[in-house]
Amino acid sequence: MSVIAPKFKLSYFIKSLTDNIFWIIVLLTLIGIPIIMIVLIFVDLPVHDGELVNPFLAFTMIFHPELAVPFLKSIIYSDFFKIAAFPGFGFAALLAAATIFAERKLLAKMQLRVGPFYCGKFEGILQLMGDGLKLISKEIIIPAKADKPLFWAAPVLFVATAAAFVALIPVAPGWVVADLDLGLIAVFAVIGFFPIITVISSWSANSKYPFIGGIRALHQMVSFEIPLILSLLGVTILTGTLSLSEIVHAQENYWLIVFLPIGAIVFFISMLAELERIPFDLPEAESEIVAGWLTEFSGMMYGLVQLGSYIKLYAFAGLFVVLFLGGWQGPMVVPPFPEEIITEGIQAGPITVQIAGLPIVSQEMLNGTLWFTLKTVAVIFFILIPRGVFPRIRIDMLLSIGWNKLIALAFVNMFIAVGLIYAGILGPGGIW
Amino acid sequence: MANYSQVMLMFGFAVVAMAPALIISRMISPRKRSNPVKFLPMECGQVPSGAGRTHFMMQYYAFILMFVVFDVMAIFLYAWGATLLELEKSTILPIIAFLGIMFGAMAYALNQSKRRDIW
Amino acid sequence: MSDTDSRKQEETETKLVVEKQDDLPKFEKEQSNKITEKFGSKTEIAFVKPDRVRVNVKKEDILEVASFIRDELHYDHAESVTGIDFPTDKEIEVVYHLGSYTDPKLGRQVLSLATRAPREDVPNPGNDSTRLPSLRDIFYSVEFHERECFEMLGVFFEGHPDNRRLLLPEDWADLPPLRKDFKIKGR
Amino acid sequence: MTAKLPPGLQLEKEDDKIMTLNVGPQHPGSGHMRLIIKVDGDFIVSCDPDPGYVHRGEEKMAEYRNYITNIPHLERPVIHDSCNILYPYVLGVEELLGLEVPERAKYIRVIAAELNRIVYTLYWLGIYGIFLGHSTMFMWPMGDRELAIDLLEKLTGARVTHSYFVPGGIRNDAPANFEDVCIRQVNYLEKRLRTYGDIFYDNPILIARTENTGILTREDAIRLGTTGTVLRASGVDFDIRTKEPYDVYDELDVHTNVLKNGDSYDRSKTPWLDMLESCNIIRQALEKMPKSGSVRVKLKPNPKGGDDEVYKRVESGRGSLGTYIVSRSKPEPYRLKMSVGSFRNLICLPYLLKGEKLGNMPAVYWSLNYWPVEADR
Repeated sequence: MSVIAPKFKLSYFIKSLTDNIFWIIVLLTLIGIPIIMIVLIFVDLPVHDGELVNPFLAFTMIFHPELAVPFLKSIIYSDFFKIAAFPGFGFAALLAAATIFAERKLLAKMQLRVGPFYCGKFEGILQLMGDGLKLISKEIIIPAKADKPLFWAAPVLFVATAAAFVALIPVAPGWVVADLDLGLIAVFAVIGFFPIITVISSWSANSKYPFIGGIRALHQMVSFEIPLILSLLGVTILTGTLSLSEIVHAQENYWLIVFLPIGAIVFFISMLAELERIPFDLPEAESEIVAGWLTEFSGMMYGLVQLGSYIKLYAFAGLFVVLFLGGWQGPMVVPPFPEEIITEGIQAGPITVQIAGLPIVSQEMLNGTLWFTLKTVAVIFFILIPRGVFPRIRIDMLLSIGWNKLIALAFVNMFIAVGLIYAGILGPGGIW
Repeated sequence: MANYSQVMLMFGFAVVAMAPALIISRMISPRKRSNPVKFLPMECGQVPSGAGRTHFMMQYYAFILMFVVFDVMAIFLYAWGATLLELEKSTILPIIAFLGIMFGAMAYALNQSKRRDIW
Repeated sequence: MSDTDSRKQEETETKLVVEKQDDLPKFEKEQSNKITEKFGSKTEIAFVKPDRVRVNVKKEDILEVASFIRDELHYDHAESVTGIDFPTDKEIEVVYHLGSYTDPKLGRQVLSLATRAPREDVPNPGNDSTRLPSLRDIFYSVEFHERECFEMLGVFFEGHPDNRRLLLPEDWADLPPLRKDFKIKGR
Repeated sequence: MTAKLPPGLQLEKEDDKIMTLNVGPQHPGSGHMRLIIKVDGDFIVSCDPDPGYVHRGEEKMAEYRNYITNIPHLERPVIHDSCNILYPYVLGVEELLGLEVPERAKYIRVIAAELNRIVYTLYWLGIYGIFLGHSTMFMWPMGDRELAIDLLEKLTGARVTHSYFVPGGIRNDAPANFEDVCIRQVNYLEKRLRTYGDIFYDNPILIARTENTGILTREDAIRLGTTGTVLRASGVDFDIRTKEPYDVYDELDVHTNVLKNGDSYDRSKTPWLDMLESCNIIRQALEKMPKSGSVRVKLKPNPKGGDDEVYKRVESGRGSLGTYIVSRSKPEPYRLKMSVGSFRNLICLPYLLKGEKLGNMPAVYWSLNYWPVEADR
């Protein structure tokens, strides 16, 4: 008889266990298998050995290692996998979650405290999961006078726009969700959606503090978009292209930050402002306007906005890496795939299996991903640090920085780029 | 063109992936409609007075108007910048003239934006 | 406090007026002498102690005396405004503690300027005879103190521009709480 | 007071351009009070402070308790500064009862009061940091406060609500190794305090944000009767510890920090300088303190004052703190009035905020060294 469960009886416990197992089996059979069927039927199924893989074939393949590898490969190279997992949403969400945890620990170390500590055995590593559980089980309160559809939609749209931004970032050669000719312009187009979502959510909340926060966010994003756009003009001039993948290819020998340090600084500052991070967190300035445009969000809606903003942070850091730090370029550190596995096979106990189609992903891809992730993490680190060092700035200071100083610097950067081209240092005849 | 649709697919995927979070939250979270005060907008513990969204003029509205002009200008510069390598060197001159005009306009607008009473 | 007790105290308090001239601190004595020279019998020096002087005045004369204190004696701000309820006298006393920042000689000094307003048994703050002229035009710093005094004791300050509640809730409908007939529950 | 509004701001006409914001009481930037702020766009056109959410009627309660039992509840308005808020009361009661305090007790009182000033000011500084969005400046003072709190715990036995000063001395003597521990902790604390200058007071964004905002001129500071750090930041050299020394402050070398601009930056810097000065005073007091001796005179049970009144004031973390006791030959005070620094400084808030930007509101408001609970009493 414990305090926690005073009516505990072993027989009831075993009964409940068996009950649960029964229901799990029933539900899996009735719901799970049809879902698997539907997925297998509607998802683009690969053609294997001149034969379309139907669901039944796919089932057999999953449990057949020699057939499973090509099948796996076809899944990994499918669009859906790109969107949902690797260069797309899953990867971004994973990095975003890691960023949240790293930020809390990093700030704690800067501020002479321990940070998350109790949840999880090691350094509170499960804190994020705990927070997620808390947020999802909290009540969502929507103000009575709010425009409900818009208010519900705003957090989802925020995450979705951030995800659309992620879609444009190339992680490794060929590994990008949408490899556009006008990638840079598309980036600006996607960034332009964020103020709209902010204003929508703040307008629909029908409350004073979100309203002021939304207007502040509008001013801030609008005034920092011009320096952001202009600071990247130098990159376009030097590389002569707007495609992000080609910009990375152009940086094979020299990273662009070598030639355009001013542009990189301007872009970094504008990035901080677009991300609403301290010192530019005016739209959420909690001591002035409670929580700005997030005031009325509660429970999971707030959680989604946070997730979205950290995905956005990853996307911006990735963009910085792609544009200025050479993207996936870096010395080859990943060892080549051992040939003998393909030629001789794997010795697993009594069985030797020769698997065709290995390696699943190429060496360049692994290497590129490794370097891209390392550089992105470094940039994220630099984005996180100002939060422990700077106070918040005021909106008129922000506007005057954006319009007077950063735009001027962006033009300086542009003329540096033009000068480099015209002097013949870079470009067709230069060291490029 | 398929590439552009992938951006939209990604957008749609995020919507489809994140909406369940809200739905599950709605399902498992408590919902008590006990108190009408609970659903009032945030007013720091007071009963709200006045409309939540009003005619509210930030004094920095001039910057937003400038944005409308300069955003277009910036994109125009991209059209020039992306093809700079193929253009004659003398094409920089009209661009500089263009920038000069824009800078003059911008300086005037910035100067005017310091006047708070124009709005 | 019983009636006889407090009446006796009132008598003793008015008799506090200076008797032993020699022991008194010199500087403070000069200050009080200046006031008595100027106003004579209108004012009454209740006591002169080291660094502390207390002047009692009638409520009709308080503006005049206060301006004199500000202009001639260079006291420039009010440290506190205290209302004291004397139910047995049917009076409420208001004491202004004045200090000075500008005159270095007055750094130690606190001058108490006291006056009394009539008290009504059934108070109706703001509308009854419990009124005093406000010193806000003379000592700007009394603004919030007088507001507090108004809500806590029901003394209406005439000429105060902002006679609203400050600390008490807007719907307070009981007696002014610092009056003696407002009892704490259980005491 | 002519707080000039920028041209184009509408003050008289209450049209729909003016939005009324209730800042507080449930607002991360207000404390336990309410500011009714009217904004026209980004500018504040009027501000009406509305304290009283934590009014507990200390003055009324004091009329029902005798001079000794008043001690624990009178320190409640500012528990972080509980020694200083009791100080004038204890001094006043001593004068009423005619008590002579032993020399050692006086020194220990000064040490406790200065430590308490540090504890309070660090708390204030942490809040000022987080109001400006500087989260490191919130965490550091909160952590370093523990040093001073530990010292006070060693001295008084309680971490926050000490009830340490009693009429006639202090409640108990300092423990044997107190002096060594104290000097070590205070030296370390001073070293830490100096690092705040690097991260906070020299921070360019902080300077740009707080300089020339909410300027309180010297004349206005005097006219409005402000006190403490607000007054000294406006260039008035007034500190009760030097002007009207109580206990043993006249034997110590107390330096008054006076800054001249009177803007938010100076108002936020003065408490920090005061903390450094407090470390200095503690070291001096530890040196001059008699090493042994009694710390308390015996009181009669239920002591009565005569028909008298006293007004005593001390310099607390928030400025002059006066206690006015009217005694009528009873064991209880007939009337007790606390004139607290927060309440006196509150009066400048409407003038300072008028015409300021909304973003400056927390910076100006908290630079007044305002403690809502103390102002309400």
